[in-house]
Amino acid sequence: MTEYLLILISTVFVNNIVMVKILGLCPFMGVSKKLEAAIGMGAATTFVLTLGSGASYLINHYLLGPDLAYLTTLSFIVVIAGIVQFTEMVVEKTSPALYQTLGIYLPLITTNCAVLGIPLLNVQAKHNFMESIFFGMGGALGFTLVMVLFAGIRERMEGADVPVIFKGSAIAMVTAGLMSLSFMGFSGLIK
Amino acid sequence: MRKLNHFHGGIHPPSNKTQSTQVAIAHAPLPSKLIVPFHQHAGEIAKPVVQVGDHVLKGQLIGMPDGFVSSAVHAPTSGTITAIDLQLIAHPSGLPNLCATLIPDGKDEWVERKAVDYRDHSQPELQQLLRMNGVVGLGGAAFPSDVKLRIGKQKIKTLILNGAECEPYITCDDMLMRERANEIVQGAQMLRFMLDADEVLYGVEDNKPEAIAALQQAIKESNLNHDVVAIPTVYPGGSAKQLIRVLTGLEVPSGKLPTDIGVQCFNVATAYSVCRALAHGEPLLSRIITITGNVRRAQNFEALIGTPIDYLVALGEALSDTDGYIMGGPMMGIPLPSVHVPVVKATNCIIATSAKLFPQPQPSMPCIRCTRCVEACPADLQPQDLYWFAQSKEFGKAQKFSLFDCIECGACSYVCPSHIPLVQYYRFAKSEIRAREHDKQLADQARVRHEFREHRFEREKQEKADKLAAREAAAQAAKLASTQPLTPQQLAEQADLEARREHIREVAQSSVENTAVENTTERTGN
Amino acid sequence: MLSALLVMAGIAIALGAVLGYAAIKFRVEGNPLVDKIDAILPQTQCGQCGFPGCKPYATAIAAGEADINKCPPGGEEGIHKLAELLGMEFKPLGGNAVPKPKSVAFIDEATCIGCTLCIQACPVDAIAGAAKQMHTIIAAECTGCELCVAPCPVDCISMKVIEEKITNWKWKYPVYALNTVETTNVAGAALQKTNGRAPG
Amino acid sequence: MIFTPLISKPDSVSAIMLKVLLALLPGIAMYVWYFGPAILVSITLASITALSTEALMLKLRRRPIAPFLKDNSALLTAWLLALSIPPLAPWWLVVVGTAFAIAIAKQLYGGLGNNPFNPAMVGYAVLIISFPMQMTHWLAPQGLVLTELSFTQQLDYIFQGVLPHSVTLDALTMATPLDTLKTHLHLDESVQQILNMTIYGQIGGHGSEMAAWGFLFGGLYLLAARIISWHIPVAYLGTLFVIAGIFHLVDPTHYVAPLFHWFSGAAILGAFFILTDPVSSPTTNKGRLIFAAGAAFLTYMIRTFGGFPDGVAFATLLMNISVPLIVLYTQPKVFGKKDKS
Repeated sequence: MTEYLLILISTVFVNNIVMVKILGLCPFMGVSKKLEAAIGMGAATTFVLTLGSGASYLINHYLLGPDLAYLTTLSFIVVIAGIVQFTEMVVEKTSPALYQTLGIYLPLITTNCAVLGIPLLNVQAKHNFMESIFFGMGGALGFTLVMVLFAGIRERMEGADVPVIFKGSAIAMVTAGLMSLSFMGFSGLIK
Repeated sequence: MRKLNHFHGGIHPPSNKTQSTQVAIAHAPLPSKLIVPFHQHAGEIAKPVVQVGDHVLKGQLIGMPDGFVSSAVHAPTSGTITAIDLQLIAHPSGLPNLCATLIPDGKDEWVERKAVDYRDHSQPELQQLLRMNGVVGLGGAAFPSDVKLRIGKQKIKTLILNGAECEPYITCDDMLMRERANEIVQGAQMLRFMLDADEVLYGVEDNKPEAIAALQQAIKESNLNHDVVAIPTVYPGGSAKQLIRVLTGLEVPSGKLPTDIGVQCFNVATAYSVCRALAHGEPLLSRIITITGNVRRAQNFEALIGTPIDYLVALGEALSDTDGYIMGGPMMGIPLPSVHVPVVKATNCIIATSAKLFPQPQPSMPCIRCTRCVEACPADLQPQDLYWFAQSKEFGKAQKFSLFDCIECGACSYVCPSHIPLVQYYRFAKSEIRAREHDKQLADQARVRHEFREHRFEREKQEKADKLAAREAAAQAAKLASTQPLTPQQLAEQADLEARREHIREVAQSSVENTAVENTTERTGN
Repeated sequence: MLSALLVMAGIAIALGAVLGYAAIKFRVEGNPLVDKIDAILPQTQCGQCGFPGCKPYATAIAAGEADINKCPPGGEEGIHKLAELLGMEFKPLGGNAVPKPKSVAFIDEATCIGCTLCIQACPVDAIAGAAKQMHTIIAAECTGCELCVAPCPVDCISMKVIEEKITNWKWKYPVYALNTVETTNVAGAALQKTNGRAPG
Repeated sequence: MIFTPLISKPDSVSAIMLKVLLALLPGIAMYVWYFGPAILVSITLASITALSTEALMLKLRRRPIAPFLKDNSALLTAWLLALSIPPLAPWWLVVVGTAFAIAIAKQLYGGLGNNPFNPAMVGYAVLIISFPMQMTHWLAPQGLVLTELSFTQQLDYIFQGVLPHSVTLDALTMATPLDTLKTHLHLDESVQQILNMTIYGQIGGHGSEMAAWGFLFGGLYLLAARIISWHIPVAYLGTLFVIAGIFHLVDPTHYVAPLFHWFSGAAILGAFFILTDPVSSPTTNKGRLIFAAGAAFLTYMIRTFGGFPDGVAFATLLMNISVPLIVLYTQPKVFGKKDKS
C-alpha cells in the first residue's frame, strides 16, 4: 500500500507531469483560462489516463510481449485515440457546455504528450498492472491539480494591470515558469 | 433593557454634529422664486397637472402621481407658475429634469385643508391619502411611503422608526426629534395603525440623548406603548437593514424586503409628515435641512421644497473659501452640479466644502488587498474583490461576489489606505449591469417580435400556396373530364393560355407582396 | 508479421465495437449552440452581418461558416462574449464597420406619404400606420437597424442617437489616476490634476 | 466631480509599508550584533537595486514613478530578500535576485497589488536554484570561528571576491543550523548529539535564534498596530509546532523539537513578514488559516525530508499558487445570505 501512496505523491507533487517533466503543456496553456474548463479538462484527462494506463499495460503485457515490442507506441496511440473518442462522446452527451468550452482541446487529448508519455514511462519503469494504474492516475491528478491552480491564478490575473505586450499567453508562460520554480521545492522529497 | 445585536464592521468617523445643534430650527423666509421638480421621489415621475401662467395656492396639486411607485407634487406656496421646463436638479449626473418654476405672490394662501381621523378610514384609503399628499421617505431615498404600507397579507411584528442619523454633520432628524417629538410619536401611531404592527421601536443613536429624552417624554404624555432604544453610535447604523439587525437581530434576506421578515422601517421625519398629512391635511411642502460645513452659522432650517440652495446657504453665511456644496452627508451625499438647484424632499443636509475642511484626497494607489475594507463593510462583502472585478469590468464575477448587496455606505472608501474611490466603482459596475440587463430584455423582446413576423409571413405564404394548389387541382379535374384528343391548334392555344395565366399569377403575387409599389406609382402618376 | 497484423486488427475491432456502441448510446440531437449564440446577438435583425437576421447568423457561426466579428451593433463586447463562448480568440470588428452609438429611427410626419414600405421593411414590426396614413416609429420597440431608412421614397426617416437623459444615465468609470498618466515626467502635475476627480 | 465619501482615515500604503520596515529593525539589529555589519551591505545593495529596477520598469510601462517609489513596497521586497541571502554573498547575487524579484515577479504582473507571488521569495528561489553554492556560504556567528574578517575585508570580498591571504571561504562560513542538522542526521547522528555542536544556541542556532527573537518582537508590533491579522502567524507557527511536535514525540532522536523549528531558519520571519504580504496571501480569514497551515506543513516537509535547507520560501510560493482558489472557496457569508431559512 505504501508504495502506491508513494507513487501517487511522487507523480502528483515531486515529479509533476506538467511542472517538473514539462509534458502536456498544450492543454495546460490552452484550457486554463477558465476554472470550470480546467476542472473539466482535468477530469477528462484523468479518466483517459487512468483507463489508458491500464489498457496499455494489458496490451503491452498480454498482446505484444517482447516479440512485438516495436508495436508499443503504435498500439498505445490507437488505444488512447479510441478512449479519447469515447470520452468525447460521453462529454458531449452529458455536458454540452463543457464540450463547448473544451472545444478542440478535447480531441487533442489524443496528442497530449502526457497521455502517451505516461504509458510509455510505465513500460520503461516496468510497472505492474496496479502500479501502472496508480502511476497513470497520479500523473493525471497532478495534471489536474496544476491545471486548476493555474486557472485560478489566470482568472484572477484577468483584472491585473499587466503590461500590454505581456497580456494573455506571455504572462501565462511567465506564471507557468514561476509555478514550475515553486514545484522545485518538492525536489528531493521522494527519490 | 432590550438586548441589542450588532452588525459586522462599521466605522467611527468624527461626527461634527454639535455645530448645527446649538440653536433651534429656524423658518427660512419665503424666497423670490421656487423651482419644484416633478421627480423628487423614487419611481415614476409625476405628471404635471398645471400650466404655465396658472395661479396656484399653497398645497395645490401640481404633479399627479403616475404609476404604482410614484408620488404627488404640490405647490409649496401660493403664486404663479411661470415655467414648466428642464432645469438642473440635485442629481449625480448633473443632467436637468422637468421642474415647475413658481413665483410666490407672498400671500402664502392655502388650499382647503382637510384633516382626517385615521381611525375612521380603511388602509387603502389612508394609503391613497398619503400618496396624494406626496408623503415619501425623508431619510434620503425618498421612496413613496404609501408603497411601503401596501404589505398585502404579511404580518408586521415590528415597526421601526429610524432616528439613528448616523452620517456625520447631519442633525435635521435630531433637531426634529428634540422639537417636534409629539407629532413624530403621533405619526408613528398612525403608521402602526396602518401596518397593524405589534410593537413600535425608535432606533436613536446614543449620541443624541436630548432627542431620546424628548421622544420618551412625548410617548409618556400620549400614553402610548412605544419603545425608544438607544443604539450604539456607529456608521452606518442608520441604514435600514443594519438598524433592523441591531434592534431585532433579524437579517433582511438578500433581495428581499424588511416586510418579508415582519419588520417595516420609516424615518422619524417621515412619521412627522404622515402626522401633518393626516391630522392636519397638509401635503409635504417643506422639510428640515441642516446647513453646515464651511459656514458661519451652522443651523437647521425649515425650508419649502423648491427653495434654491444658494438662498439657504446665504442664510447660513457660507465662508469665502467655500469651493462647493454637498447635498447629504460627507459619506453618501452627492456633489451639487450648481448652487442654484432646488431643495427636494430628499434634501436633508447641505454641506459647504472647502479645501481646509475636506482636503483633497491623496491620489489613489493600487489596491494591496489589506482587507481593511472587509473589516469595515457592514454587509459582510469583500470590497477588494468587488473593486478588482469592477475596475477590470468583469461584471459577471462582481455579481457573483454579491455586488448588489452593497449598500454604497462608503465605509470601505473611508478606511482604504490606497484612497480608492471604491463606491464609485461599485456604482459604475451596478449601473453597467443594469443597463446590460435592460438591453438584454429589449433584445429578447425584439427576437420575439421578429420571430412572430417570420411566422406570420410563413403562414401567409402557406395560405396562398394552399389556395393555388386547390385551384390547380380543380383545373386538372376539369381537363381530365374532357379527354378528347386535341388538335395541334388547340394545343397551341392551350399553351398560350397557360403562359398568360402564369404571367397574371406572377403579377398578382408581386402586387400582394408589394402593395406599396402600386401605391407609389399611383402617387407619382397623380 | 502475421501476429502483428492480428494484434492490431484485434485492437481495432475491439475499439470499433466500443465506439460504435457509444455512438448509439451517447447520440446528441440538435445543436444547442445556435440558441446560445443567438442569445448573445443583439437582435437588431439588421443584416449587417450578411445574413438575413440574427438567427441565421447564429446558425452560420455554430456551423463554423461565419466569423464572429461581423456584428457591428453587438460591438466589441459582443465579439468578446462570442469568443468566450466558443473558446476562440477575440478579433476586432470585421470590414469597415464601426460600432455606432445606439439610435432609433424617427419619421418626419410632415413628409411621410403613408406608403407602408417602411412597415414592410421593419423586422420587428415597430412601425405603426396604415396605407396612405402617416406612420410612427414605436421608439421602445425600435432596434435601430436602419432597414427602414433606404426604402422610404421621400427620405422622411432619419436615425436619432439616443440622448443621455436622467432616466438612462449611467455612473461613469472613475478615473484611475495613477494609470492615466502618459509620460512619466509630468506625473506629478497630472496626478495633481486628476486627483480623485472624474473627467469633465 | 468629487467622489464621496469626502472624508477618509489618514493612512496610506507607504505608511503601512514603512511600519513593516520599522518592524524589521529589531531583527536586523540582532543580526548585526551576532553576525557583523555585512548584512547591512546586502540590504543597502538590495534597496538600491530594487528602487532602480522599479523605476526603470515603471518608466518602460509609462507609469508615474515617484508615487510608486515612495510607497516603500520595493524596499520591503529588497529587505526581505537581503535577509534571506547569506551576508557574504557576492554583490551580483543580491543584484540579480532583487532585480528578478522586482522586474519579473512584481512589475510584469502590473506592479504593486497585482503580483500573485511574493516577489522576495521568487528572488530567493531563483537564486538558490541557480547559484546553490553561493547561497550556502553563510557567515558564521562572531566568536565561533577562528578567522574573522574586518568590515573592509568583507566589502572587498562582496564586491571583488578577494579574500585576505591564507583565509579560505570555508574557514569563514558554515552551513546554517538547519542544514547542519540535516547533514548530520544523514550521518546517523542523533538530534541530541548534533545539538551539542557549538553553532547551536539555547533553542535554535547560535545568533540566528536571537535574530528570530528580534523578528518576533517586530511581528508582535505589527499585530498590535493592526497591520497584519493574527490568523497567518498563529496558524503558521501553530501548525508547525503541532507537526514538529508529533514527529518529535514519536522519535526524538531523529526529529528535532518544535521550538527549534520556530527559531531556526526563516520561520518567524515568514510567519510575520513574508506570508502576511497582503497582496499574495488570501483575503478571507478562513483562507488565511488554510494558507498558513498549508505553508507550515510544506515548510516542515521540505525541511525534514526535502532537498533544500529551509522550506519557508518554497512553501510560501507553493501556497501563493493556491491563493486564488483558497479565496474562492472560503468566501464568507454575505449580509442577508447567512441562513437559508
